[in-house]
Amino acid sequence: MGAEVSDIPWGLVLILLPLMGGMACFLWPRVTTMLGLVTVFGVALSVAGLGWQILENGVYRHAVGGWGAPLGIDLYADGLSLLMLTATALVGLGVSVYSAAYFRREDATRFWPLWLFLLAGLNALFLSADIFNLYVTLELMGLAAVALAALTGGKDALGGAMRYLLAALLGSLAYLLGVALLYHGFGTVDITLLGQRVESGPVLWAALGLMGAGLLLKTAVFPLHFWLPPAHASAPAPVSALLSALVVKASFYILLRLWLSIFGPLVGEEGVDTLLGLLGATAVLWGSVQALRQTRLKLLIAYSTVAQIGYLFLAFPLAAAAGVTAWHAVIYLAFSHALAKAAMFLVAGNLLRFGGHDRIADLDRVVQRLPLTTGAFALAGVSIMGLPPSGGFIGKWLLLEMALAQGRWDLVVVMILGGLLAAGYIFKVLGRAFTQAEVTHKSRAVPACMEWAALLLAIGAVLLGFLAVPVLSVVGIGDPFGVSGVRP
Amino acid sequence: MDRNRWLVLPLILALAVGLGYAVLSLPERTDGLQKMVADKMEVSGVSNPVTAVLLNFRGYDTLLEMVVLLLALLGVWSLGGAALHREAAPGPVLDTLARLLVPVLILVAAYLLWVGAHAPGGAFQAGSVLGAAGVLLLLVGWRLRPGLTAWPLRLILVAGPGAFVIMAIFTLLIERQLLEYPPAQAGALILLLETAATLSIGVTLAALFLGERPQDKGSK
Amino acid sequence: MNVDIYAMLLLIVVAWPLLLAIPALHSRLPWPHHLAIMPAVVLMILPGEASLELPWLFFGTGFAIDGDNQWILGMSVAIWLMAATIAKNIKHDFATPFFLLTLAGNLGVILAADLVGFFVFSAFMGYGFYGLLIYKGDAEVWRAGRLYLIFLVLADLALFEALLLAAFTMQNLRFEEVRHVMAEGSSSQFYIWMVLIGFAFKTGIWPVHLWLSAAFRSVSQLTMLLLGGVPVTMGLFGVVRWLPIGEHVYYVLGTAIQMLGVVAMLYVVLRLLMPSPVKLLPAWASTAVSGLFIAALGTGLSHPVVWHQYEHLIYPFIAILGIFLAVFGFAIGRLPETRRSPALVASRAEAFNLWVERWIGTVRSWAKDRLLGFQSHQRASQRQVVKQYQRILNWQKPGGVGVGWSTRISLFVLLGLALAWLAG
Amino acid sequence: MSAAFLYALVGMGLFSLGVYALIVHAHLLRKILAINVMGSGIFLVLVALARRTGEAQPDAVPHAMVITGIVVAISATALALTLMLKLAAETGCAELPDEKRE
Amino acid sequence: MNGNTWLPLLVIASSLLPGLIIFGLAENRVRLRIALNLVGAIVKLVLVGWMLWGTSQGLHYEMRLVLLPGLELVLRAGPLSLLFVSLSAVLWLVTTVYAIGYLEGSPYRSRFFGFFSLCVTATVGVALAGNLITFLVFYELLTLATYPLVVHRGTEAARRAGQTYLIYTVLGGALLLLGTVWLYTLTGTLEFTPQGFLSEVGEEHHFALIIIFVLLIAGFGVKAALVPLHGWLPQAMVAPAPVSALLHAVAVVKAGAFGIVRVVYDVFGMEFASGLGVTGPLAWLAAITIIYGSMRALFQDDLKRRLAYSTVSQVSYIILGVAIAGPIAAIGGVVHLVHQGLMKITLFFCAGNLAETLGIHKVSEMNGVGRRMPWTMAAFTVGAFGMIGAPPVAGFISKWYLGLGALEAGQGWVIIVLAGSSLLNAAYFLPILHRAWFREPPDAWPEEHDFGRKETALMLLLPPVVTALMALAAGLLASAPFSPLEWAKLIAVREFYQP
Repeated sequence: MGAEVSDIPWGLVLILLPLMGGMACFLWPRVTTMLGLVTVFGVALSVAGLGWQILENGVYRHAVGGWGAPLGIDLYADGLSLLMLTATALVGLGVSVYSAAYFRREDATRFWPLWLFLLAGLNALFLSADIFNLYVTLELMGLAAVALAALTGGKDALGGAMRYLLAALLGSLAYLLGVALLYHGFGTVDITLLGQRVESGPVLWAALGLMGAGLLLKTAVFPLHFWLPPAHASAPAPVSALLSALVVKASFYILLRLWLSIFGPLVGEEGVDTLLGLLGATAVLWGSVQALRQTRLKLLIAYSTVAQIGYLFLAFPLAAAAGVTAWHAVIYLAFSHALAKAAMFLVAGNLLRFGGHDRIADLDRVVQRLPLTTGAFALAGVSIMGLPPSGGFIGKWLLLEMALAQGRWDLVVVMILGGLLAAGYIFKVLGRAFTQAEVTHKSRAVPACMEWAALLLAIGAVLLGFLAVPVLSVVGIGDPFGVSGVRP
Repeated sequence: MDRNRWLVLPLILALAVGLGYAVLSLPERTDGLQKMVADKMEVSGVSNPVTAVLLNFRGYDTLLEMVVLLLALLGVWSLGGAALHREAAPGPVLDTLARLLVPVLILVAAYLLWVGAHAPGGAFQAGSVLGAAGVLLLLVGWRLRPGLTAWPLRLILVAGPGAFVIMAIFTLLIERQLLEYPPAQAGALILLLETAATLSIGVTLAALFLGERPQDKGSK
Repeated sequence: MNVDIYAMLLLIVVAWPLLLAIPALHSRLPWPHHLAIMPAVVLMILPGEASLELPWLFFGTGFAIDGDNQWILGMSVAIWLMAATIAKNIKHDFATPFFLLTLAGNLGVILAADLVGFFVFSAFMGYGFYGLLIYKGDAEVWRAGRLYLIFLVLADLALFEALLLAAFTMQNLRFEEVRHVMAEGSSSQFYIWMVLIGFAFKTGIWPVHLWLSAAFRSVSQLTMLLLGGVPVTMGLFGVVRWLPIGEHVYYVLGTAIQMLGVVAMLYVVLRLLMPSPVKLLPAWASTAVSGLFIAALGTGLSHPVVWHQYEHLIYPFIAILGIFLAVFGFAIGRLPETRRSPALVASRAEAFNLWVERWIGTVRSWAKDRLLGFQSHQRASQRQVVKQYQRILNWQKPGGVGVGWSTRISLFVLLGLALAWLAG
Repeated sequence: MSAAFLYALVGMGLFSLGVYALIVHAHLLRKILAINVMGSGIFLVLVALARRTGEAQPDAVPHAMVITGIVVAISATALALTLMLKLAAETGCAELPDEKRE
Repeated sequence: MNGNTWLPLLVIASSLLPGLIIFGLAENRVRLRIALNLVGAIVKLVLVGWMLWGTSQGLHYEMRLVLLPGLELVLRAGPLSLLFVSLSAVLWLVTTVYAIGYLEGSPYRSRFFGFFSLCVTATVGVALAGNLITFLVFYELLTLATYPLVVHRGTEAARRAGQTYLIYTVLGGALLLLGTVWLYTLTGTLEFTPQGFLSEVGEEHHFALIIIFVLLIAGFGVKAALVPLHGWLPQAMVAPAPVSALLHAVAVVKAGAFGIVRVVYDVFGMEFASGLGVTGPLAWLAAITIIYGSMRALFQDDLKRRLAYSTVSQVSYIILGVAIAGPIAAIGGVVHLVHQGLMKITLFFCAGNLAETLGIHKVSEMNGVGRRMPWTMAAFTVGAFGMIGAPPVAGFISKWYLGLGALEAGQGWVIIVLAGSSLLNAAYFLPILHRAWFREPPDAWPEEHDFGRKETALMLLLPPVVTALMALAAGLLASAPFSPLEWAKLIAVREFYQP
């Protein structure tokens, strides 16, 4: 039996199961919540199965249709993919449990199929090793995300979703043109093969420009972050959690993969990576300052996402000299941010449900009544601020260490300032938790599972701080950072 | 706005020039994957290379793409539709035209589907034609009978991606490889998939045109 | 065994009144004041010398009784017995703990075998005495008390410095050794000055006699008695114990101190020429006596030989002086109220006190002004900065509204171009 | 320069034109059309350059990609149009909220 | 010899677990909460006692948890750690008793005691930290755990004070993090080692090391309220009395001072730090703080604010002792860590009692209060004399060693600073005592609560009396075995004389 379990192609289950689940939800709307939950649990189990396989046998590769690259499409999972899949599964689980209580019947029938397709898109994206296939998954994910963002209806949500859709389309079209150029230039769309075949030249530069800009737009890097706050702030809370925690990370993942395997080794000295670092630094500062200025909680969290994404890009200028450690830091930051940010948006959802608004200045009436929720926000905040011993701390520690070792004082200052500003906006909210005020308006009860979902995700973000050694050793499977880890 | 236009123009020109430069720097002559496609044509089960790529070599893309289409419909439905169509009675010309064209279109679709195996054509083309027929019908005011809008409609919409997924699982169980058709049955299986896909695509396009979700019997 | 019990008695002499100082205890006992002195009386009656080492107390200290401090002990016991009798008659229950504290301190000072013990118990005595000094408070007494307290703190500081210096120079702080070692030490002059200043403050030696005269003007019989008997004698006793007299010739220093003593006596003579209130007589007496004593000390420092001739007389001298001053003070204190108002002196002392107070007040308000003014100025400038910053930020409104879509796509294109260009 | 490159250049031109239109037009329908023009440009590039095999048969893979791309574009356009209509119904104006200020 | 690896963790868990459970308790489960608190505090005391005994038997308690390759969380029980741990454990018990009495019937007690326990957990963690990163972890936890306590009252003033507190501490934390990481990039280790671990670092990095020193000291200096980083402390006085007591006597302020001790002794090493020339400026800074704090205290009418400025001044004694660079001064500094804790907590307890029983918050309202509450004021008097440095209270011992150490190190100016500070201390404490004991009490107190025959509730009265007695004992029995002074001597020996 054990042998059979290990033979199951878990990677494929990861894609097919949510697809089937989504279609099932579409066909049987009456039991949609149950179908959705079962599917998501199944996906989580499959990630565990895949993880086990990868730990046992190393890198997972599957030639779809038996053709193999370059003719066919390869699925590929190394430590990096596994980590992203794990993050997806964990956040997905939390959000799903939350959503089961959050959405009422009518909304549930709309939410679940879209979310399961989004999950399928994410899983497919993290498993793909083919840049055209990545485009398709990107669109799958993008359309699902837009539809989810528009779920609440109303002016704000629709406007936000529209903006999001246009940005997403612009980004993916730019990416697609880059794919076209790369294919016609080097005759393949498989990442590994491309990595072997590419050579520097106008085609590569143009492709980098197009794909880079497209993915940066989708990742919402400053100054291309404009679509993110309205979209994330006006979506329903679980959707915001998914968008901030996972969707943005997915396009970053593609960018990272492309950089590591295709572009990184070939581009000129200290050009692109400096630019990316600069964008990241600006994003950190700008996003944090904007977050600090917000008067509504969800916008604050959304701008915090802008800032936290900035951190991911600080690794690019450092990677040339520091190699693998820089990417470790990035991966760790992305992972812990996914958990923490999901928790934060869920918290915002709880507060919204309880108090009917998310104006920070009036939160004091709400926060005290939901201690678990407040605790979740605080714990998630610990990770966002990068305070020890959270996952965010490990990431920031690694980044800081490298920046100091390389004498990059500019980045050091940015990171420290970013942390301080983060503390500013986190405590802007938490400070309300202790003001004594009467509850003057009617409030709606918040189901326990909604509170616990947020809390568990936040605890996860903090616990990550203790798991750095195993997690980073898993990430190293398949040597995803080997190619451009150190510039020759 | 106008002021912006002049600022943007040089930027766009630079973009166009850059892209053009990149295109011109491509090699004059290259095979791409054509050789490889040609080599594998015998085992693909079809003789039209595009169909072979779409449904066999890169069938996984097509699977996801069917899902994208379904997803778009889901998105549109979840928005609740805009309901801007006026339910005016069509003129007699349109009515007659529709009566004449729809059967023709369905026939054309069937032909395209069949011919796709060895010549340009295939599920997408056929589906589009089918969709056009649906649009025409919708324009003349034809609606599904309420009894058909719930389960049956959904089943047809899901048929395309569903067939793909089932095929994927089936091949996985048989060949231990996703979407690896047994060479002998490849042609038949592909045709089966294409038929389901055509149906789904046609109906989905029509449904997208309609915009709103057809009223179920049960819900209001 | 016997010796041990005798040595333990040393500890009991000091610890017993301390224990009794707890209100819950002494309020339940009859004659608590007298009871507290009993062990000391016993110690007086039993002849012999003894010492007790207490290594766990502070940095290790001890008590000892020998021929020298027996004199002083005798005098103190006598004075305190008198005081106890007076105190029994006046009902001020909250003065009792202070009485007992001062008593314990006094006995501790006398019996202490080293500098640390002396210092510690003199603190007990000093602060306890403050309570006795002002327990029957009116504004005048408080002013005297305040002066006393200031001088006390200063005195303790000076002595602490001396103590540190001693401890730095030597391991063991026993009196007999201090005298030799400190005389040899390089910083002996500084040490001597510190000791002198410290005890001058404590004792009210001219020119820092202010608190003494202020205190004598206005207090009860009990205090009048103790004022003469306790602080002054203990100060003189301390000076003798602490100073390395008779070891070395400190000619300049000694002469200067001699002069000081002489001037003090002259000053008293001058004051007595002016119309002086009767009530202040004990104060002038003690100032004069301490002046004399200081002059003698100066002589001892400058001419050790002379000192050695009179050394054995010094303790009996202090003892007699103490008794005399106590009795004198007590007697004057019993004089009728009418003969007590010394208009001239009082107005002067008051003027001086007022001057001190006003000066402190001025400094205080100046500091307040400066500090607060500075702060408010700072706040205003901070606000300015914040405003400017907000203005800068306002180019994008929260929620992403403000900069058009077109600008953003342009940025997007620009970014793509930049990436491609940088890559090339 | 072969015909393939000519078409590809036209494709690139279309793409750039689409970007331009996306920037300068405020109306959402125009923006959606601009996106479609961009997509068409890309498809043109893909198909045109597939002709460089020099045989009778062009490269089939880009063709397949284009078909996939078209389906995706249709889906996205459908969603975008519905969104636009909903937004217009909600706000009375088929433009993005921030665009109206300019 | 190795002792039980888990013991340090258990010491931490003994307050963490009750804290977490208390968070979950309903507001009205008073008995259970009290039981949990007391059991936790007593268990911790027992465990610490066990550890003390074991260490004196030569056992070595250490626990490690790998955080990143080369970066470990280490809990270790060394002499310095034990000194601070014992202080925390003892004072926690006392403060818990006090807090139970103080907060009787007030709202949000679960939250209060939960964070209170967390606060102690963090303090014990700080004490047991075996390397800089562990220290940092618990130091930040302390920031987070204390914030809710500062703003506990929920008033506008409390919120503002909390904000100020956060701004200062978070900034400090950032500097600390920066310094730590930088140090790590230079040395590759952060393990606390007697006499430091920097001697291997090359000459070319010495300038960087100086900056790191400044960063670390600034980071810790915020909590230790070194001028000019002290601004948060007086404001934080809006917190309830047990919090102020704990904040000022043990947890926050001491954690900062303890951090500076660690940096100077176990990171840089005394010798190396003097070689860099950084201890001199540190000593000056401490001296300025001592004088400045006392000067400000002089002008405060609010009792707790006066005490707060007094803390600003007194904590720098510790830093001064460390910075003087001599074994005897080191003894003075380290022992003051304990002594100041005992004395200051007494003072704050008393201030709390006055406020709780009679509604007295200001010095000017304290006339004659000694007659109304003799026990409280007796304890207060002991504390105040300790602060002045008058014998026989513990403060005298600290001052003695500081002064002696300064003489030994040839830095006579320190004596002047000490003298000035004592003078100022006397100037702001003695008037209080005078008022309390000798002035006539007013006809009515601002807000009197009736406690029957007793002067106040027993739970409020016992803690200050106990701590005052401890402060007295620490002074009187300074040379007895296991006294704080003896421990401090042990630590100094380890720092200065071991090869």
